[in-house]
Amino acid sequence: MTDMSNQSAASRDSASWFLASARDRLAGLLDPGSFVEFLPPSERVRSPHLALFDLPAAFDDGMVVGRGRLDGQGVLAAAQEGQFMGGTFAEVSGAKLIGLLRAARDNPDLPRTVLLLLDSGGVRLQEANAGELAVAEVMRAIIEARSAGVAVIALVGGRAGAFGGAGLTAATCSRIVISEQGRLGVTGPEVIETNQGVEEFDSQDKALVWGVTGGRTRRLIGGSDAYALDTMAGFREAAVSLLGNPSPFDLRTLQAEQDRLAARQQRLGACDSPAALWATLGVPDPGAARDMDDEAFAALAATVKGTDHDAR
Amino acid sequence: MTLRSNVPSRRAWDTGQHSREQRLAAASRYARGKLVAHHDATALLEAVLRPGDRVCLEGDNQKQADFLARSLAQADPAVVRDLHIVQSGIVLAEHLDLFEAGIARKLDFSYSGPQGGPLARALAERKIELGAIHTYLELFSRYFVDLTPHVALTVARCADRDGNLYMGPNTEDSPVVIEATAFKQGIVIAQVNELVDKVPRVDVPGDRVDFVVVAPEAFYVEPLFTRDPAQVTETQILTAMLAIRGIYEEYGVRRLNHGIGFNTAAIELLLPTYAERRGLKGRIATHFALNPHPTLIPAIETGWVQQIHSFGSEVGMDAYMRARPDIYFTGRDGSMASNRLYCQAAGLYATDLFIGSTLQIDLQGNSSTVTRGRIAGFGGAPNMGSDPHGRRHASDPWLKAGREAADGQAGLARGRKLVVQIVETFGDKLVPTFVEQLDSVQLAETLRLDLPPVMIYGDDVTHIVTEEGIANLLLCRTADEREQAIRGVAGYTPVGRGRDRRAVEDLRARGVIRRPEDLGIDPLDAHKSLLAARSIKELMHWSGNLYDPPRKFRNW
Amino acid sequence: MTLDEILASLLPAGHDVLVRPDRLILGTGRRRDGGAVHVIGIADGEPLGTAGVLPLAERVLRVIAAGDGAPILVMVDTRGQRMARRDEMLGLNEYLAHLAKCLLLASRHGHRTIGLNYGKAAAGAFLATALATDVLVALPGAEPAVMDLPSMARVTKLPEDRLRALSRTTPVFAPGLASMTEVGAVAEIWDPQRPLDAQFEATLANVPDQDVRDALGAERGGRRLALDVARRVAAQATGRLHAAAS
Amino acid sequence: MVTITLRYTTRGPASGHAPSAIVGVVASGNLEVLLERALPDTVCAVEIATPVRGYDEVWQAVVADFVERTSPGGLHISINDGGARPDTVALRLMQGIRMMEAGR
Repeated sequence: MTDMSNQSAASRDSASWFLASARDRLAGLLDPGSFVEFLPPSERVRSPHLALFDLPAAFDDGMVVGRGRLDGQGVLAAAQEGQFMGGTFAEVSGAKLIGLLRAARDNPDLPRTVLLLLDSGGVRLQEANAGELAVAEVMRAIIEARSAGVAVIALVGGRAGAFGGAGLTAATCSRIVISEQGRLGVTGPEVIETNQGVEEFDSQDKALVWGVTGGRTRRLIGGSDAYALDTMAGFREAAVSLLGNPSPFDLRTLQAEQDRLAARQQRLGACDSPAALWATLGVPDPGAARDMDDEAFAALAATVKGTDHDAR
Repeated sequence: MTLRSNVPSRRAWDTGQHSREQRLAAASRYARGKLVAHHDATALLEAVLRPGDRVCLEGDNQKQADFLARSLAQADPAVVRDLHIVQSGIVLAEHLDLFEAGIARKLDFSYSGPQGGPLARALAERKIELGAIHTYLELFSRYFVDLTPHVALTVARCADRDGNLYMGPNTEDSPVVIEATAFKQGIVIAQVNELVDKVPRVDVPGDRVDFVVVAPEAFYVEPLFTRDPAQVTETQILTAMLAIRGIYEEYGVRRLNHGIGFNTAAIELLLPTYAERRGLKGRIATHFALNPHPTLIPAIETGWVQQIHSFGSEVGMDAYMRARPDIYFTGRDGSMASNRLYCQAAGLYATDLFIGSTLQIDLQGNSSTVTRGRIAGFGGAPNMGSDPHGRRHASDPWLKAGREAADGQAGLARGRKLVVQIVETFGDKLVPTFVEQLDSVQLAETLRLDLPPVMIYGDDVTHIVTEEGIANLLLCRTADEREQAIRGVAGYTPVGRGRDRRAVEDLRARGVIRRPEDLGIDPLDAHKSLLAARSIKELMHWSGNLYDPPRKFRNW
Repeated sequence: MTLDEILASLLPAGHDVLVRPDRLILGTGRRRDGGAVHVIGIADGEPLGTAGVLPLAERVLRVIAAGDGAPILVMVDTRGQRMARRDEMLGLNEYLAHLAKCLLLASRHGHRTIGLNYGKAAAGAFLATALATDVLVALPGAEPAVMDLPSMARVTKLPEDRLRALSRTTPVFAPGLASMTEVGAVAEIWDPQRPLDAQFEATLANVPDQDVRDALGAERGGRRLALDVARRVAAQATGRLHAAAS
Repeated sequence: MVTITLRYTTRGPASGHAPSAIVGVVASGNLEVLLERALPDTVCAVEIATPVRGYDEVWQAVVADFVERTSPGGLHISINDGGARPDTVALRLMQGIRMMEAGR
């Protein structure tokens, strides 16, 4: 939200990822001063559709794309601004990401890592068709890039989470980093409540919302590959740990994913609550595990079988 | 006719006692000892209530006798009618249903919070005959003068068979309500979560309780004082910095009360950071009359706070308070003990500063939380936020404020309580906080109220803090100066833009108005990283996981 | 057209495609030249949840493993992903993405993939199935949509009439087949009056080897910016690379 | 949407050397401010796009105070507003100036 250049490196490192803006996250994640933006705000590539709805446009359409360095290594990066229109996929925001992924796919000289800082409720309704299609194009571009040897790493920990198309996009990536605050899913709790009733999902019950979609549950079921502290340094460390040697996108990987998703369905399909699910996974005291600090949880997650896999 | 002395009057002196006996007799078929089954609750109420009775249906700021409220709302309006409700909080929809159904007719209350909108509508439709909107202390006082309840419906965590009640941290209004009712031959009925052999602590002795109903569900408590640090804005942080630097530090305020808004939550979260860096620990904010605000946990844990007495409790704070008896008042059983009457009196007489937010401030400094179509009531803020003329003990901040107000005039030395309004110049949806006339004036006319509901009268207000700066009204010498001082911190609201720029600059030169830069504060430093905790979970971790936040705040 | 009619017209040489009790479509058919066509899909508007994904994805993986190179037809009539707390808790996003990835992998293994939208198609289930194919075709009467107008009115807090008026001129957001075609999602609409097998063969003969949907959208005028924006980003990405290298 | 364009003559150029900066986010109650060093040294132009009608005078007052305080000569300032309060607008403008001073 604000310029972080005035702050010391230490306070920048410890700033909350959850509360930060897309630009703050890029600044905090990447090596200082290394980020170069493509189609920056000064080019004013905005959505032409929002004005029809009397909504303000943003100079970047809520998608910041560019290149920089992470731990000295070149990376391409895209960050969604969850506060602008819920970080949604739309014609322009989607196309910016697609352009970045296709560039990575087509140019072996470009960095072989793409970081996706997801923070999105899914498709922008005011541009629903363009947005939905953009997600389909993004998913295909991710697969094409992965097939060309590019590692695509999703980072989830923003206020909008990663729902709808963003949830599918995350799971199309080579690797997923998530923090406790991060939420990952398809249909948002409010929509489930509206359509299926409050008995099915009470969206006001945040403990339930996070139990169902939040970072800790995702990490425990193997829905993410790394667990980050909710700080710039935390996400940086987690992303660095995933750099290099991505698993290939091939039949073996997908067969392994099929096996792991089938096993999950079999083992956890009957669980009715997050606590039951955690208990089935072997977490001795789900309530305590939910409330423990991040370091303790990361250690606990390491003891749960199936959280680490090469099947995505 | 001549008055003859020394002849005993022949009138009956115990009609109240008779009435009570009749009511108890009518109710006896539903009771085994003091116990009444929950499915007989409505019948019990129909048996003990008489048309026109004054009834207190707690109805507090936080805890609610919700089962008894539902039971009363189901009563037959032909039997139970025209009740006069005398309770502090109109919080549940059922409270208003009573008037809709004709079960109740007249109302005297303090606070309406969530029912502020429906209450205003009911008043406009003349469905409620309004006595007055009180402060807590006023209403409690009138329980002993002219609004003594005939029947009190109270709520406790548990009871024993003798009717001894344990309320735990949520004692709140109950002792005063019950004492007024029981000692004037009224009937006291308690809903409890469970029946036990021995209560952990006797908050209300059983001989003041006539009936006990074990409710089918635990009573409702509103988590009214939980503020998520993640929601605190940079502007609120700025106003908090101004208040700490320009008022707490300036006057050396140690004994105080905070309102429930985000601005004061920001102050609480800045004590261990911003205020610590200014070396103020031990010199400010040590003793509070305050509910157990979760946002104060970091300041408590870092040794800032020495003692807190509370009006009520807060959901999830039980275990934490139990573990910090040096800070909170606790019973022999270890659980925290609150009391709204005592704490209101403490906040009125024993603190040097009240600071709180409001929705509207006019050119005289009068403030109100009434906005178009909503009557939120007062609660306790007008008690905290007033200069008690009955105060007779001195303290440095009180004397300093008094000196500023006296302007070197000869006369008896006298102090002033610091009464601070901390606001942002605009509220939600660009609604200006500063106005030429309070909405409550219009509302009072529409509803034909005897007087417009004013939260804090301008002559009690000593300072107004906004993101534009601090206006010290103690230093204003004329009505015109006062108006310009208020305009001078009213930002870009129409009131603010209507300032006399020259006059405002003069006031600033005299220190009546102080801008952030006058206090060495750069607004760009007002950053969220200054908050000692930035989420509810961090508050929980500060507490060593003793604080157990309500589910609706657990975003993890 | 009913599903049976579609299948009869599409695979006149014979097929064993069945709709299972869970409304999943699975089977194989014969093309005119005797070659196989693998068919998967969802029928009767059934929502797609974690349980539904697994058999479909498994079938696609088996087809890839068998290596016959035969095309895969993905037939969809689904009102969207299953909206349930349990499916979300299990990580429905991974399941849906997995199915999409299986289809995209099949393409890379030389199986031409054709999506056929013959009923409803919405949201995450759409992305997991028909939108993950090489070419998406539709039959008249298909109802692809992200969200219907009444729901959209609720979420955007705009009057439904206003949205309806806007939908006439703004294909980027208007629900329906015409809009989805204009933005480039649907490559073509088959003619139900003519035999579908011939149209299927024609579609198979023209499967593009890359994603052309943004180009289609630009050409048809329903999505004027996407292609250009993507190209500009790519150009700056590579341009700056060269500048940095020099 | 309404557009408001304001133009000022300033005492001198804005300090610093950053060619451009962006601060804030378009969100409810918030705004983004794009500052570009693109005009003659004593000219400042501010262009505002906002969905909130009827606040022209407030915008003029906020921006005039800002220009008076900071002398942002040479800057072309573009604002996408999400219904921000004036104090938020003033804060973002000041943040933008600081970024223009700090940047390369």
